Amino acid sequence: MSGLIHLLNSHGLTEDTIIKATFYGIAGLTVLFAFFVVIARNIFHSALSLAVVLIGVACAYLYLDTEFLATVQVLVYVGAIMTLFIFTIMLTADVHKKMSLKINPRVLLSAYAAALILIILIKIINAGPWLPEVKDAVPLDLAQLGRSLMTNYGLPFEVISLLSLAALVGAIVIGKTEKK
Amino acid sequence: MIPQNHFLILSAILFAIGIFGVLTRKNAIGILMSIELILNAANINLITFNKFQKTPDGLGQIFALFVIAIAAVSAVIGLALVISIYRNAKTILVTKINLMKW
Amino acid sequence: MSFPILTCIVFAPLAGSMLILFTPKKNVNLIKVIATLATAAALCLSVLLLIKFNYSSPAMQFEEKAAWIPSINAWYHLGADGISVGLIFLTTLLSFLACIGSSGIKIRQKEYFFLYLLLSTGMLGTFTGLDMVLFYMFWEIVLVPMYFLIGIWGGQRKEYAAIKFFIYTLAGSVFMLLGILALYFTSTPHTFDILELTKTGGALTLSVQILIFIAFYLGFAVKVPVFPFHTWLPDAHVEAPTPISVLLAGVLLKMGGYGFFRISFPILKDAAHYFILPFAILGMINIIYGALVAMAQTDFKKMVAYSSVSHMGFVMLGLASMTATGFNGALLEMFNHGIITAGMFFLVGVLYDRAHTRELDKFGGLGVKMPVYAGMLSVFALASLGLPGLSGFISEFMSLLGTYPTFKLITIISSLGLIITAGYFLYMLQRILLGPVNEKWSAISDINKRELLTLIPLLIIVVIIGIYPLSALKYQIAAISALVQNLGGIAF
Amino acid sequence: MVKFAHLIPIFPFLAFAILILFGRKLKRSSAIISIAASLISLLIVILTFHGLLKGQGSYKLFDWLVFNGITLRVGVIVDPLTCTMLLVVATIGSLIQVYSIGYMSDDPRFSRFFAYMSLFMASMLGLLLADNFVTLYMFWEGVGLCSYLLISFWFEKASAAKAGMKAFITTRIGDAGLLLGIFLLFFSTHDLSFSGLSAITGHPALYTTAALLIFCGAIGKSAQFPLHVWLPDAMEGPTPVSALIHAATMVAAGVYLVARCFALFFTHQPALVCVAYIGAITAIMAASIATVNNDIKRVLAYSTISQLGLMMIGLGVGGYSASTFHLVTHAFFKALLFLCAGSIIHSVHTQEINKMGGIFHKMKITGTAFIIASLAISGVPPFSGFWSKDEIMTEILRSGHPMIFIAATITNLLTAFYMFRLIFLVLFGKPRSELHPHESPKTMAIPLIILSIFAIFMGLPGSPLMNNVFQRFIYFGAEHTALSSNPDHFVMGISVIVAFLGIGIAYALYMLNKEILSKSIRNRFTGLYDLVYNKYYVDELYEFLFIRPCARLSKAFSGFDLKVIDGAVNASASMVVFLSKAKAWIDSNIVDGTVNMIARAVGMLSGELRKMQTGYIQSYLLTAFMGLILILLLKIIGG
Repeated sequence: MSGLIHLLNSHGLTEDTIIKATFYGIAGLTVLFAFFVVIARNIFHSALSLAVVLIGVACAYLYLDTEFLATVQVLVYVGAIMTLFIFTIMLTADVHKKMSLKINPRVLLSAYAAALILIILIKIINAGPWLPEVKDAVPLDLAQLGRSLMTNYGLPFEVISLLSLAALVGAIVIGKTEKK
Repeated sequence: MIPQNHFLILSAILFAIGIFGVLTRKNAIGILMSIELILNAANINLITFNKFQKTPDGLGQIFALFVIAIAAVSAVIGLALVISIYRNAKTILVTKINLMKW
Repeated sequence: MSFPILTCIVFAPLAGSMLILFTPKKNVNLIKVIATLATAAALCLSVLLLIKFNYSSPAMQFEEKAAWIPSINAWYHLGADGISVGLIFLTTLLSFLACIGSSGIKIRQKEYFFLYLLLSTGMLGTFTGLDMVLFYMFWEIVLVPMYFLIGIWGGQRKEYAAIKFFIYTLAGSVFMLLGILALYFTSTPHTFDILELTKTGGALTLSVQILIFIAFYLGFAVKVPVFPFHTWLPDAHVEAPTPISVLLAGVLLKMGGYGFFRISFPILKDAAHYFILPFAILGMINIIYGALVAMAQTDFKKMVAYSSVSHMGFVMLGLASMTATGFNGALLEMFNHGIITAGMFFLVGVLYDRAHTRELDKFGGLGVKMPVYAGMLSVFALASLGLPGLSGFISEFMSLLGTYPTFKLITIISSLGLIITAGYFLYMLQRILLGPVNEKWSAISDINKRELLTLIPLLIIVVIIGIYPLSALKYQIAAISALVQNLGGIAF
Repeated sequence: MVKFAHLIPIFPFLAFAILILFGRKLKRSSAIISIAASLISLLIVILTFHGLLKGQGSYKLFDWLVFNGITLRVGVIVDPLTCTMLLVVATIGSLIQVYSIGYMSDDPRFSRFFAYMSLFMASMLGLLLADNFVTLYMFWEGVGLCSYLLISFWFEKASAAKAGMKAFITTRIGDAGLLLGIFLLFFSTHDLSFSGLSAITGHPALYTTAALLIFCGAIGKSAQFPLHVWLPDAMEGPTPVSALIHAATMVAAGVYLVARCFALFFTHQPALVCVAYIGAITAIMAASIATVNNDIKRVLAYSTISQLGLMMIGLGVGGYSASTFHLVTHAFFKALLFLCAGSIIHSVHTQEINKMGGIFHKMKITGTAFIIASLAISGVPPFSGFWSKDEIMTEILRSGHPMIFIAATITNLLTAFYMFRLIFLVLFGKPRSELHPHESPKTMAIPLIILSIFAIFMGLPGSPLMNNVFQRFIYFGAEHTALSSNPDHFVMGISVIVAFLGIGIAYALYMLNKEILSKSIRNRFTGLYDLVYNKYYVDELYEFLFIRPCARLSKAFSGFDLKVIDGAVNASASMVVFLSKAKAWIDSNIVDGTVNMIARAVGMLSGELRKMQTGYIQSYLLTAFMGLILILLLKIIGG
């Protein structure tokens, strides 16, 4: 990584601008592919683009100094959930049928609604006098995270495990084909 | 460094796209995917606040972890449902599934 | 009272209905026997009640009180006094006679008699209940079986009539519930008991009283059918099977009037005084409007239904007079009208069973073919048009006499109503009995034993009260004079 | 012996009950039961009459109605007026029932007829005995009911049914007035008995209206001017019914009522004057119509109305005993007239006098009875009618009402005229159509004979020959001492002249020229005068002065009577029917309409709402989301 940085510095790019550039690039990519998830005519393509978006988000986590979460994201989301999605797509939708996305009034209305939400959120974000940013936030190391997970937040942890067990059993029951 | 607002804007965009996806996708799986998008947008928010604001012992991260877990669970159940619908109704296009309509 | 006579009267029919539930649907006669026995038991007990009732004291007698819902201070409180004893006897008598009359029911007898007995329990409970919650409960109990009885065993438009009846009365009773709650919360020790409320009722300010009075008025007015709310009556009557319309006209209409006597007037004294003019005017409209519309009817049963609207107008008039004579007249009119209209509806039923039509113009000259029926019909028709010597005249005379000093013009117009009533009843008699014999009915059979059995007791009562009215009046004079003193009305 | 007076109405009532319940089986013997019952009550009446002479009076029976403080004790009133009326009603009632055995012999509902007759006797006797307004009103309507039942006795005939209803409703209108009068009286005096009437003092206007209202009841019942339309139609009923009810007893009940409340009327002069004038109008009008009418029973009906008018005049001018005397005599000879008419109709089976003629020599008894009765009613001296009419005329003269005196004289003249017109057209002259009159059976003949004896000698008790014992027996206020002085020869003279003048004119018109056979009287009436004119130049002035205006007047009156009043009654009936139809329409459309309209509105509204449920999940989400946006926007704008 440091070699690469030196290479870039030589071109007059300070480390800071490089990080910024890469972030904006990745953010742009994620947004582009997010669009693609939504408007792709072939469900399979949108699944793949979702994978790309997830990876993009993982990179964003890196920028926010939460490597553990980035790895978890990649492992759980991209690995597990995306494979699930692709399995279901394979099982259900016949991939080759092109799905027409016709512009009917409802689509327009929802687009307008989404845009409106975006504007409102952005307005709130920019307007909001956020609390003073903590510049030198010490990145939380993993051990401390694990310790707090086990101690203060033990209960939610247990609940989550229980929930996923229930989900597991439920999925099997739903998915099971009745014996005729 | 990248200011906090940019991250929030990114999550807002993702969120909006997710909403649009949920509202317009005809395919049930499409909707589930858009839901994943929305959840990720939420996660970004959590993490940005975790980093920029003073959060006691990484609460944001823990919360994000839980969100991912929940997302996984919901995806599992959702997809199981989609499969059973497909088996019965031979289609997963939301517009066709209106058995519950009065 | 050692022997809880009122509870037995009220719950005898209910016991009968439970028994019927256990009897198999097949043997219909057993069902009929049980039903008749249950209503007969109630009748004998009510006769016993009449005998043991000492009519000199205006106080409540045969009181029975037991804790029911202590948390909201609602008691199981039954009682009978001068006002309700006559109506209790009327209910048991009509239930018994209509039970005999309903042996003509062909389909689903088990449900019919179960609902029938439930209905008569509800009616008896309303007249004896002295606790608002109990009163309201019985008031609602009456609604459900009546809805089914009209809805299932009715005529062509039975569903429309049943629904209309149900919604009309329910809407009214909703306002009544508001009134009851209002009374509950304004009374200091938060009580539902009517007797206490009568004592403390006067303390409320006039405006509060007026509001509560209007709430109760809406509930009772629907039942009495006062002018704007009466449109359910003709439909319900026309579609109901004969024995049910006998009960409907004979007893259900009286529950509204009884409500005024028991709740609205004694508890909300100032409001009552405030509203006597609208009462009188509504009474007058009822009489004239009912009589005129009755004249235009071609359907026999609808005509009798509208005549009930007109006769109940006299009850409203009597209530508006605020005098002992007026009140006595109104209460006696309720009793008499119950007896006479029950007879009229039985007679309509007899004709309908034979001719399967109620169109008055289709009949003619039946006097020759059915002499006994002709005699009965003319006596009951004359009784209801108020011929002196029969019971109808006495109560109408007293209501008019009572109202005369306070509302001269209204009484004069209402007594014109007497002429129109005479007009349309005679016109009915002429269309059915007199004139050339309509050959379509040449083979019509006269009234048979069973139908006669249902009519004879009514006839006897009509004649007795007509000739010697004190026999019925003596029960209610003490209670009415107490009510008038309580209201501060004119004593004469 | 007065104590049994209350039993009088009970016996006929028992007979009624027996006949109604077992009528079918009894068949012929039902007549015997009802006649026996009326004879027993006649016996009791005689006993009470005897008791009354010995000075016993009315007495109370039992409490009947209680008005919280005011208990109405029902009782029986026994005084000269009631006893005479009881005697009249009982005797005539029994005789007519004997008569109707023959008359109704071939009627299928023989026992039902006698049942109604005894019910009528019971209520009429009850009416006379009632000592307070409420019981009087009860029997009053009972009598009205019986007249309804008996008029429409042959109810197969639609006209009889209509006439019965008309009678009941018209009398009922009068009764409504009576009822209001009773209210007014009760409201001011808190006492309903008759004895209380004389004690009434104070606010005269109120009591005058009460008196007029009560008189309104009398107008209805005695078929006086405005409410007389029902009596001629009431002739649809069998003739004994007309004789008993519509001639002798029931119609006299109105006069009895006014006499009974005479104390109230006497102290309030305006009411009395009104009674007199209404009586006068009725008398003149009815008499003039009678002269033109061609139906024997309707002529007698109109003559009854005019005689009742005369009685009302008698009461109106204060002649209490005179009018009651005329009431008694009139009851007898009018019943006799009707019975004769009945037996004539029974034998020739038609009521049209133009078709009759020359019946006298075939029906000797009926004929003579008819002549005696006509002489009595026309006021020919020895007969009862003369004395009672003479009394009334003296009273009118004494009370100083010239107009009424002229009206009464004209009425008497017309009465004599139309009665003898009847005699000449029916009994004498040539038979105008092939009819074979035969004398009626004995059961019908004997009552005729008895009644004619009454008609002859009933006048004497009131005449000066027996120094007015009747007037001394029935009097109001101070005993009429003035009466015993010499009878008023002037009045007697006038009434005799008038009677013979009437007979003469009738004789001139109907007996002398033989050709007036085929055409009906009315259109030939004018033609007849040209004929007579040629013979009697002397008549010209007379005819011009009296006959033509009288003919025109009577035609106008009968026209008026038929079109205007009947028209008004029918118009009001159809207006009421129209009104009630409109009301029924309003009722079903407006009041019912609003209810159904609300139901339809709710149904329609829900139809629209239903479209919202498209079934796509996304559209629900979309709407939910739009809601979210809305809230956010509000939050932001709201700041």
